[in-house]
Amino acid sequence: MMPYEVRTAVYEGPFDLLLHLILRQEVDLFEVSLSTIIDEYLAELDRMESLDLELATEFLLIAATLVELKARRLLPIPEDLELDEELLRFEERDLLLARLLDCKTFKDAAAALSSLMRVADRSLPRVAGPEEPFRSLVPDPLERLRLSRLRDAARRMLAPKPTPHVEADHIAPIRASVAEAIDVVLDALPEARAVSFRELTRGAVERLDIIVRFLAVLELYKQGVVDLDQPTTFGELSVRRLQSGELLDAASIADWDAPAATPAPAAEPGR
Amino acid sequence: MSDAESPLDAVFAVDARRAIEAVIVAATEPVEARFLAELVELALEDVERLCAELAAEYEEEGRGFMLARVAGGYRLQTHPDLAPYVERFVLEGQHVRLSGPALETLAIVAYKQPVSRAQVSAIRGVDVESTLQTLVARGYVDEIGRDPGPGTAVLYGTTTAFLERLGLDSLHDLPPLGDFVPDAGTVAALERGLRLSDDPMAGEHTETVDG
Amino acid sequence: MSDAESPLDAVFAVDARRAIEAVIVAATEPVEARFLAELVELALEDVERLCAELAAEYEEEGRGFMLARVAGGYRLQTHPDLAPYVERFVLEGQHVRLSGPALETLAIVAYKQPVSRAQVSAIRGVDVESTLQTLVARGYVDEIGRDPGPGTAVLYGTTTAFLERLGLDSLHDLPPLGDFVPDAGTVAALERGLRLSDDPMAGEHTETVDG
Repeated sequence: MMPYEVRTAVYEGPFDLLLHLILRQEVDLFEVSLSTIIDEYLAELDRMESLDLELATEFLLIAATLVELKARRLLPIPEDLELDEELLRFEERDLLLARLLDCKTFKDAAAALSSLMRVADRSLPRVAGPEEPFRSLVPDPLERLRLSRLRDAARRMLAPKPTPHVEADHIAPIRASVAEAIDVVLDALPEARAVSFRELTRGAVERLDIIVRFLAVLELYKQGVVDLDQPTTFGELSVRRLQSGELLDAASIADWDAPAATPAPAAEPGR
Repeated sequence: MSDAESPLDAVFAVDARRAIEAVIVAATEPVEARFLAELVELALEDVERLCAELAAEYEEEGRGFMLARVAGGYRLQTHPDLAPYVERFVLEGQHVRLSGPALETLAIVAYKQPVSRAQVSAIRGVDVESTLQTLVARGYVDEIGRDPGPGTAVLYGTTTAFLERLGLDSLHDLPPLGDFVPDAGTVAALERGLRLSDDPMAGEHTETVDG
Repeated sequence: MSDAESPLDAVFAVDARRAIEAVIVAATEPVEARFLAELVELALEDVERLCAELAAEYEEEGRGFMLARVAGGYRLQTHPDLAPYVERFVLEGQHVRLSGPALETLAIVAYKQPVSRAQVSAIRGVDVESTLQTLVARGYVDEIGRDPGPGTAVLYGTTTAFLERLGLDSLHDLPPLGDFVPDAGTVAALERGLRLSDDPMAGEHTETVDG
């Protein structure tokens, strides 16, 4: 399998190495456009004659990790976190860390196995077997083969295979809707006064709600309903209402909540 | 000139001897002197001399093997003195079970014949060329025809020897696979789903099986 | 008594050495020392000593082959120096390179066996079903049991063919997994990457992970 390569302004090379470099902070995640990478990848998928499931799942895993990392860095760190919440953050962080460490450990172990194989490849074992007349003495394996073993092998081979699918357990299901968040944000925004994003998310319990509310604010900004101001990186983000918001582009909002358009690979797995 | 060449020749000869030994250990059939000469880039008579030297060495050192000249080639074989040991080893020491891959490939050929190598590979998920060749060499499987479609792939089936050794009168006596076995169409769809990216003809073969 | 036995012992040893050589030439897979001992009627340690002597002799004499200890047995194989000469004898498909994901899955099975598919998937972060099937089809991995717990998941492990492919005598010869566990520096870098380091507790956590 060819590793999937990406091209961005700050990085060009195998995709999994990108994750590695970001973790080693040799490439700044802020400088990497995830949407560009994903768009290119989807285009690449369209060009591929058949869906390479391994490639697709590898990509999804790394892309999800990148999104998670970027989201973490973009989120302001609240000062008044509850202790439980803070512990939860550490727990999540440790889980992700453990996953990355496992990944790296076995990647390196795999490389070691591969080099052992390369060394072993330099020697060929003798497989000629005995010469005549001994050759004819070698017992015929078929004579001891039970028919049930042959049948079981055929059953195993010819039974319908379960439909291959991409595991997406590591990607959190979307439980919040941007459309709803837009309503919440608009309700919370007074006509004239600027409000901080922190204030807008005061009622939000889960991080996902905060993210979705952030997306809602971005959408409102895109549609010219609000103006944004952030004097410093990670500084307070203030949101100011410019207009009523009654003329919202519904289709643009619906895009957020629609199930992600799945690329149609050429090879539909058999059913 | 010849003085300067001698040590070099000696170095070449050592390397050539070792290469000849390696090739003869790796080979499954007698290796022709001509082939060895080409490989080590020496004249035929030099190779024959080296082989004679090796054979003499093995004999002098009392090795348990010998370098024999058979069927127009050289091969490593057991020393006749040791026939009782070799015989016992062959009868008792070798595993007589078919390897997993060999059994699976044989099972597919038995139940799906006539079947092409590409189709068997698709079902097994790996290229079965060498496994098929082993089964052919053992006389369990043979070419039984050609796919009439484009590409005219070789089609394989089991042999009479296969039936005899399993104690079967005909293929109808193979134990039935049971209800769950998918019909030809499903199998074909499955094979297509299993990506035969290295075999552009795979699609066509599959369709031939349908018909 | 012992004086009378010595020459006889020597004769036996010479014969045993030759018998071992013959058997190893006739074998198609590594021959267990235990079986050799039975065949030549010597103690296991004597056979192991004789094999070690043979291996040393071949090396000293600069033979093109070597006696290697692989997958719990002895086998004759070509000397790695001569790879360029024997390469053309490699059977097609024998040295197929494994893909990155397949290698990683194989590494997890090798180090964590017996291990279920779900456990391997959890480590890889993606479902490994098709990769595992490829490794099973290649004969490197096999079902080696069932989880006794609820669900009785199939447990996978590596095979003799895996050891042979890597040229290892046993799983103990795998480089220790500890060699690959990222060092404290990498762990710290990863943690910085996760950017919680401005938390006052981050330092303590680093230690927890190290410990």
